[in-house]
Amino acid sequence: MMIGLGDILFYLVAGFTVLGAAGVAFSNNIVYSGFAMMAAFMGAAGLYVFLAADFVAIVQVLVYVGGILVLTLFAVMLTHRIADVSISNRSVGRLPALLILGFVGTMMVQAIFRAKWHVLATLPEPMPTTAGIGNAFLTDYALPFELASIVLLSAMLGAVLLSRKELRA
Amino acid sequence: MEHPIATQSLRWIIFLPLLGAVINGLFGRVIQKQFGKNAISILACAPVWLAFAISLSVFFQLRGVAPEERALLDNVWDWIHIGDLHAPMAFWADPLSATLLLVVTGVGGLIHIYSVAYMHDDAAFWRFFAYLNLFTAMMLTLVLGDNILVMFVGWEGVGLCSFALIGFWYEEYANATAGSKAFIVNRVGDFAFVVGAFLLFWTMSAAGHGSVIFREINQHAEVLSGKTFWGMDVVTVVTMLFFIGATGKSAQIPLYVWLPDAMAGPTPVSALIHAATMVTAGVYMIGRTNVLFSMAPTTLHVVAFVGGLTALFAATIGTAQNDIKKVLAYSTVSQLGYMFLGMGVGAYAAGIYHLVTHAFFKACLFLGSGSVIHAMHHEQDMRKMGGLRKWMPITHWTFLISTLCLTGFPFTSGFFSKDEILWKAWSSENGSPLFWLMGFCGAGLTAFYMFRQVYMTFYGEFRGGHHDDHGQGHGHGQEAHPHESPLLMTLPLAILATMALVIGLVGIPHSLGGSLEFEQWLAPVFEHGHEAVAHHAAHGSSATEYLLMAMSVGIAFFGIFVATSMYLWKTWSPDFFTNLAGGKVYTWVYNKYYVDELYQETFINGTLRLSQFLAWFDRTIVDGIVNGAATVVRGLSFLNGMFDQYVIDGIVNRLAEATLFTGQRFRQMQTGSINAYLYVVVGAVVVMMVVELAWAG
Amino acid sequence: MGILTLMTFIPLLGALVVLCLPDSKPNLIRYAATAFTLPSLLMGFWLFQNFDRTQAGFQFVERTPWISSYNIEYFVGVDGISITMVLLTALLGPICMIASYGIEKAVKGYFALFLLLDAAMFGVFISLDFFLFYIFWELMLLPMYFLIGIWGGPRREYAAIKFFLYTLFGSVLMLIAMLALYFGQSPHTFDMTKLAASAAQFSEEMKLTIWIALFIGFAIKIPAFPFHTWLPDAHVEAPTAISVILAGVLLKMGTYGILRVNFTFLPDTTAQVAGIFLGALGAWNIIYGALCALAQTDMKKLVAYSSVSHMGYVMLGMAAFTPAGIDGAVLQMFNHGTVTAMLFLLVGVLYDRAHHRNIDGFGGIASIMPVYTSIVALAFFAALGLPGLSAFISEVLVLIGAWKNHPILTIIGASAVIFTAGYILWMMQRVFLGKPNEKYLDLPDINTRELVTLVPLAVIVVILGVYPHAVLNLMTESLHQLIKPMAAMSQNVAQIDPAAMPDVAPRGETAN
Amino acid sequence: MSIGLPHFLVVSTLVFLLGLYCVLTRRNAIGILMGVELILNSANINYLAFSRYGSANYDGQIFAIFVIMLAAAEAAIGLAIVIGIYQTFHTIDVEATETLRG
Amino acid sequence: MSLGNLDSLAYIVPEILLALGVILLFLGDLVVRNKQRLGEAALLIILLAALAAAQLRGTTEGFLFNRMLVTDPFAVFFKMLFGFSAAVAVYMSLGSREVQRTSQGEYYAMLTSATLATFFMACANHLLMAYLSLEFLSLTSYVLSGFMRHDRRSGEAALKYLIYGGVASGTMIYGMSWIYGLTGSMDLGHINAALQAGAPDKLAMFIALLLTFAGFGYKISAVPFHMWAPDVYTGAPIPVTAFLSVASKAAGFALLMRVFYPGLSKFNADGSWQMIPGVDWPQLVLVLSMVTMTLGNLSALTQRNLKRLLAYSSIAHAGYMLMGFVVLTNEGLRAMMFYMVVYYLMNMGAFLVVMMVSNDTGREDIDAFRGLAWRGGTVPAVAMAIFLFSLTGLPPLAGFVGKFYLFAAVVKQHFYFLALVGVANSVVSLYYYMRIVRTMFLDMPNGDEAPVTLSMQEGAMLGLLAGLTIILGVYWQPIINMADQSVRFHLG
Repeated sequence: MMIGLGDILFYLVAGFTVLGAAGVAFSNNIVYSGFAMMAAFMGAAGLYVFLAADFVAIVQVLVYVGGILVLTLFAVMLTHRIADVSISNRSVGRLPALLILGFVGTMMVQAIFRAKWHVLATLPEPMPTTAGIGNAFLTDYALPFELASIVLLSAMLGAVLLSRKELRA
Repeated sequence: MEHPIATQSLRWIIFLPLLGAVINGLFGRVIQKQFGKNAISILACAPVWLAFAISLSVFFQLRGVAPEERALLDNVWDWIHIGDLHAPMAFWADPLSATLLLVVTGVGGLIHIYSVAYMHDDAAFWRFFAYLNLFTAMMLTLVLGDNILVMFVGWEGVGLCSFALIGFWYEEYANATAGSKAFIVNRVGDFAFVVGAFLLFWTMSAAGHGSVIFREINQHAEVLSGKTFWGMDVVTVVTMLFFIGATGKSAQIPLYVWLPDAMAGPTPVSALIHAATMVTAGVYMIGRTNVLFSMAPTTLHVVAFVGGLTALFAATIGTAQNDIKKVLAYSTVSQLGYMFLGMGVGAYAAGIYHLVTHAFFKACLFLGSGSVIHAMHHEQDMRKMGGLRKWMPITHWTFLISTLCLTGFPFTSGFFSKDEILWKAWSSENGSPLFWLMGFCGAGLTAFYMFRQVYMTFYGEFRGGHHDDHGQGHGHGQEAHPHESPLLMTLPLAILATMALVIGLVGIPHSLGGSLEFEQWLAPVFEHGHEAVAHHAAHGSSATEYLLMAMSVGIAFFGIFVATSMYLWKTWSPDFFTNLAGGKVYTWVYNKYYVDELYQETFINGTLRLSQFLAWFDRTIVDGIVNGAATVVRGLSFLNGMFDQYVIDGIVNRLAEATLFTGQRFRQMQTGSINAYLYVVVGAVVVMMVVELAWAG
Repeated sequence: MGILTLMTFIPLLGALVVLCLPDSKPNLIRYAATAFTLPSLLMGFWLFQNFDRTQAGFQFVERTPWISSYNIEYFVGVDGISITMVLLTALLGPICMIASYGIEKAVKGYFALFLLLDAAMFGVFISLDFFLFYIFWELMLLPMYFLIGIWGGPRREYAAIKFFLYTLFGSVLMLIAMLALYFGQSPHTFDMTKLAASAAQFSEEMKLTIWIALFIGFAIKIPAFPFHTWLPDAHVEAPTAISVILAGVLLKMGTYGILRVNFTFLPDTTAQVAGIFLGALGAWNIIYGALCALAQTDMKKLVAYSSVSHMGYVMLGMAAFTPAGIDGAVLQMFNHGTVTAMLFLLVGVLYDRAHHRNIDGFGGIASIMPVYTSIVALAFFAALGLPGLSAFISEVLVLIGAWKNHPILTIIGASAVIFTAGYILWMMQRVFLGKPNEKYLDLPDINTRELVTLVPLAVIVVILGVYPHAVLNLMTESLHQLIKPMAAMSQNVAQIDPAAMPDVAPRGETAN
Repeated sequence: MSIGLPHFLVVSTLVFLLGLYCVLTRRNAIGILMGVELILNSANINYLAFSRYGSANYDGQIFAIFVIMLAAAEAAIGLAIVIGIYQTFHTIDVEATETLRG
Repeated sequence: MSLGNLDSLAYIVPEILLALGVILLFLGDLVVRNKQRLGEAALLIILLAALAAAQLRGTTEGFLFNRMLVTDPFAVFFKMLFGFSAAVAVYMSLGSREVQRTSQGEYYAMLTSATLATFFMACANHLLMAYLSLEFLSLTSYVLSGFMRHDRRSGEAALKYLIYGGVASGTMIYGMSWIYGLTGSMDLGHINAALQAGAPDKLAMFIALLLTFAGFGYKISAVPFHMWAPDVYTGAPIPVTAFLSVASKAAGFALLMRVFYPGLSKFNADGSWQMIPGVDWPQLVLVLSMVTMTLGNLSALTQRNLKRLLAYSSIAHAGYMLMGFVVLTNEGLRAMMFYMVVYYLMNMGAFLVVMMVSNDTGREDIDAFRGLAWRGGTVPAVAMAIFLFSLTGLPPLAGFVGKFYLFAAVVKQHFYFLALVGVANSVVSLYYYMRIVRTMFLDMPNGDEAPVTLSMQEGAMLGLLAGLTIILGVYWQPIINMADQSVRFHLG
């Protein structure tokens, strides 16, 4: 494997992701936050590729970037005047949040390096996963898969219900 | 005494008056309405006289057996019997109680009869006799009680009746107060008495002879010797406590204050309860427990000293009183002091002897004063009397006879009994010249104030009609002067006066050629005690006895002389005394040395203040502390609510509530509260981590 | 179905029946409710006749599994300790019903709740399964809360919730202690006759903790200082009959509980550690209650504080560990039940007429209501321990009994005879004596219905004054059995504690 | 040091923390929802990383797919609520809504 | 026993029924005009599901759907509980004015969906199923609580619930990912085996547990994950509040118990549980339990809105139930399960009364209850008093028995301090429950309150719940037996 290049690529993608996330977190304009989130999602998709999860990466791009993000932006726009570009996304209590999260982060990172993770002795070769996943959905994960359909049905109808104008009795 | 004669007669002595009390108490009102006051009188007097008859039979029954077997026991039922605490409802008659029986029923019976006339106009006639009968029953219980607890029933019962009778005219608030005062002061004594009883019982119990029955206590009293309680001799402590109890009941220093106030009751009550019977209960109780007292010389000294002091002290107060009954009241206190003086020097028989003679002449005096008061339409101030001798000869003569007895005029009963005490005070092993001196001075004062009373009441000019500013509207008809009382009142007076004269004959001392029959009669009761006191052959000679006798007669005459010169001949002005030391002495004495005020300020107000403080303490502090938990909880909840309201909702509701859904700013969709909530969550999680780390180390 | 079960559940049945009666006929409800308390009274007589006085153990026992998986049983019975309380409850039931005829508001609810309360009270005294005991114990709270809260005086809400909170606080501690005891033994059991063995397995500290937890639960009910402050409030606000029940029966549950639970389960802790404490609390209660009573201006509050004082005797007597003391304590429970019931009924009579209870607001009532006053006098003199009346016997027994191990406490307690006389006489003087108050000249004297409630109690007060063994005989065997281990142990402690034991006798001579 | 599991975990931790930061500090509902999405993504990175390094099956990947799916559903509902509120109250008088406050 | 997909179908009949019901109701909404009928249909479906669940009692236990689900007495017990509580919620909805003003058809479908979610929560054996069912419940709950779109509070509640739930579930899956990373599996049995095999890193495990607990804690509204509850309970329609406070909470508990007991603790052959070294959750939950009940009760003290008050009370009750959770014994679990049954009865009852009063007066604050007993509402007032006393834990009501078992479990393991905190909280809780009772009985109506009427249906349900509350307070042997038999996890 191209060790050097892979590493650099990883750091790039990882940096992209974290920066995107930081953009979401720190931007004062919600529209900018939205776009930063797209960057984070894309970066995450890249990381998925690194983790040999090609199918998930694609789903990530499709669903997240294509769906959720658009939905979010729609919502932003719907609840604001379209013309109003600089929509506030003010923050409060940044310093305490940073301190608290800094502490949590320290702990977690410490734990990450200390913990004995369940790791395979040898890393399996990256393989296309789509077929395997499809197979799993129809065998081991058949029930969740079916259940998900009902969940989505309910969620969809619920969303419709909540967003449509109320019929006043 | 080990084997008392079983009998069933004693219970009737108590039961009959009790029955009278119950009938009059429950149905008196109806009977009085239906059958008139005469029916009530009969219902009330008959039981007492029947009881007197039984008492006589008891007396003669006892006379009929050998002295050492003179004891009757009437065991009615097992009253309390728990473990070794055995207090049967049992009655016990020995020469001592038989003597008291006769006094109580005899004098009591006379007073009952007297009261029929005296109380005739009172609407609550039935109630009066119910109380009076109940009192008689209780007094008899006290006298006959075979153990401490039964005696205590009588002890408290007479207190109750005293309370009820002092406050008989309760619509006058002062009378009610006097009744309560009597009861409460008595309770102070009772407190000491019961504590003494407990100590006695448990000390004996520890020695295997726990009992509250007098004869068993007497029998095993020796186990007490050498026992200590907190380093003090048990017998001394017990007897001291008993004596404190006695000072309450018998109005001795320091608990005498209730007796003068008790004169608020109807006069027959004063005669019966506060002169002849109840107040002597303390003396009787010492006589009953003489075995213990004899084992405690320290206590005896205290008893004698307190008795002597009271005799003197009360006599001084008596010289300055103007209320006809108050003078007699202080006189009673003083005479009771003599009795205690006698008891205290180990002359139990002398003390009891004086008790008996005093019962007659003091009852007679009170009834006489009642007769005067009756005639004067409830005027009690002697300054408004005078010259009554003319109109009330019988009252006058009987009063004078009793006064002579009381002053110790030679060969009256008072002379014998008082001189016996004074002699013993001087000569007995426990005695001392000091005791004698106190009694001696008291005798002079007694003679003075009694004759002062006689002169103010019966001699000189009548001072009543002139000032009508005090005169309460004479109910019916304008009488020019008081009249002699009816026969029902004068007859008891006459009988009592006669008795007062002749009763002395049973106690003529050896030195005067008598045989001290009374002392011999009581000897079986007191022999134990006398033995314990290491039987004293009088260590003074006959010569001394004669000398002392002469001196006491002398001082009595001196007192009479002073009184006569001041109040009859008017050669001396009483102002000499009233102005002594700029009048201060008189003011002090007149105001009874301010003892009442002192008690009011210290004990009574002190207690009231303490109680008020405690009530406040209870309301605020105790309730506060216990409710404090609740307050803390509510406070926490309040803080919690404040946190919610101001820190969390505040951020929100101010900004978000106003902004989230209002007007143009709705678009900003602020949700501050959620941040705050989430902050709390994450903060809490951090705390948990820290805690966990601390645990993990 | 045994007699005890019937006694307990007939009032409960009555509550249901009363609920079904029509609202429009209040008198029917009143009479029906009274009728449902009468069987218990009759059965009380029967029990009194047939109770075997020579036995220390439990009689009329009924035992059925209830929740078998937890070893909870329906286990009832009476011994000498509880029989007196059962009798007291049976006696006061009908009396309070009759005393409640004046209630006009929501009659049905009142009587139904009252019957429920009645049933619960019986239940507490007959239960021999700790769980069952606890259920009944708590069951009393609910009706009591409503009875005070709905039918009470102006501050009834405060009083009711205060009563409820205090009592619940105590009982939850008891619950924990109960569970600890339950698990102390294998097989786990709530059988009160077996829990002593369970307690014996704990460490000394644990035993003491359990003792205290149980004690607080009971002390609140007694009420012992400093948990007593609910009592004046509850009494002042409660309607007359409820005050009667409260003082007559409920307070006894505290001391009954201590005897039945603390004494039985933890004899050694009781004797070695808690005795002196209990006695001190009792003595303090006696004088504290009396002194507080002295300062009261409300007659009911005065009587309430007098209850605090009188219940102090019970504690002092229990702490004595002597036959006289313990007998006196339980007798005092009974006597206080009758005497204080009378007092509250009497205060109620006056309150019904004058609509206030301010001591200084009367005067000369004796002239206006003579019959009433004479009963008042009887009751109050009984309360101040006049010999010849019932309370004297118990108080004197308590004090005599307590002296042996706690002479100082006895002296303190006995000193209250003065204060007791003080507050009672002072009150009587202010209310009943003196010139009749113009305002109340036309107050009617006590009526027949009120007399019916009072006379039986008065008769009992007098009878027990002259023949206390009528009740004492019932209890002595059980009580002496109960204190036997403690009496032995307390002796040892007393020897160690110099203040607690007079040096009256050398050690060897100490008898019994 | 070659890229390994910890790298991914650290990245995910950072994203997680940034998501949390978002949640904590944002005063805008949509902003907070964005933070939630970041958290979900960080979790997904973890699942995939563990799936890659720790097991030979598709558990982690499938979990991630479900997370994405549910995130979408949640976003849909969340945004529907936001819009629904807006819509409902857009139409009625603003002052009237204030009195509804209980 | 471990079954494949098709063989498993026989064991999820209730779920299938519910799923079909959901679809049926969604479709029915399009064609049926009288929406009440849909409610009745939902009631029927849910009752059928509950009965079907009851039918599963005593049948074989084992893993279903390739270890995705598990069927065991524990699951069956909870399914029945969820079924019956959802049924009561639906029954309440039928009489609720609030619900009648909404799109009822979808409402009942959503409620049925939520019920379905709870059913899956009871039997999830895989972190994925746990997450999926939990999220399913959350999603439907968001919709349900935002259902009254004319009411601003309802929308606000839904939004808060959503955000809170999103954060909590996000945190949870992050924590779950660590568990997955530490054990290499998402199957509870395998996780357990892996944990027992080797001690995982304590810190990492702790963080994972903490983060995971956030999701469950939020569902059961344990402090500090409780803060949505008051707002959501206040804003949601009352039947939904009742459903959330009972079924949703119990589902959270079911999942919690499933994950933390057979998943994260060691089960010994003698029937006792043991903490796996390094997986130290009882300490954590012990503290949370105490804080939860204390804070819940303290906050409830000052509430004037009854739904809000009951929300805090339900938080406190979560604290009580957690007491049984921390002791790591079957007694504790049994006590929790028993408590959930009685909690279901009394809390449903309390909300039912609140709904009745709200229906007639349009208010939910405590003043709406003033003198309730004296203005026609004697029966609801008495029933409410019974429920409140039961919630306090006074005998002879079911709530006492429930608390009794909880305390018993705690005392048995010598957690005296916890028990003390628990009983102290009971006393505190008396105060605010009693405030309602006081208002209903001791205060007199002002005269301006609307009279409260009692319909047959409401009366019947009240009678049923109150009756059961009393009966279970006196004789609860069958229920405790059932709980006893149901403390049985299939461990493979």
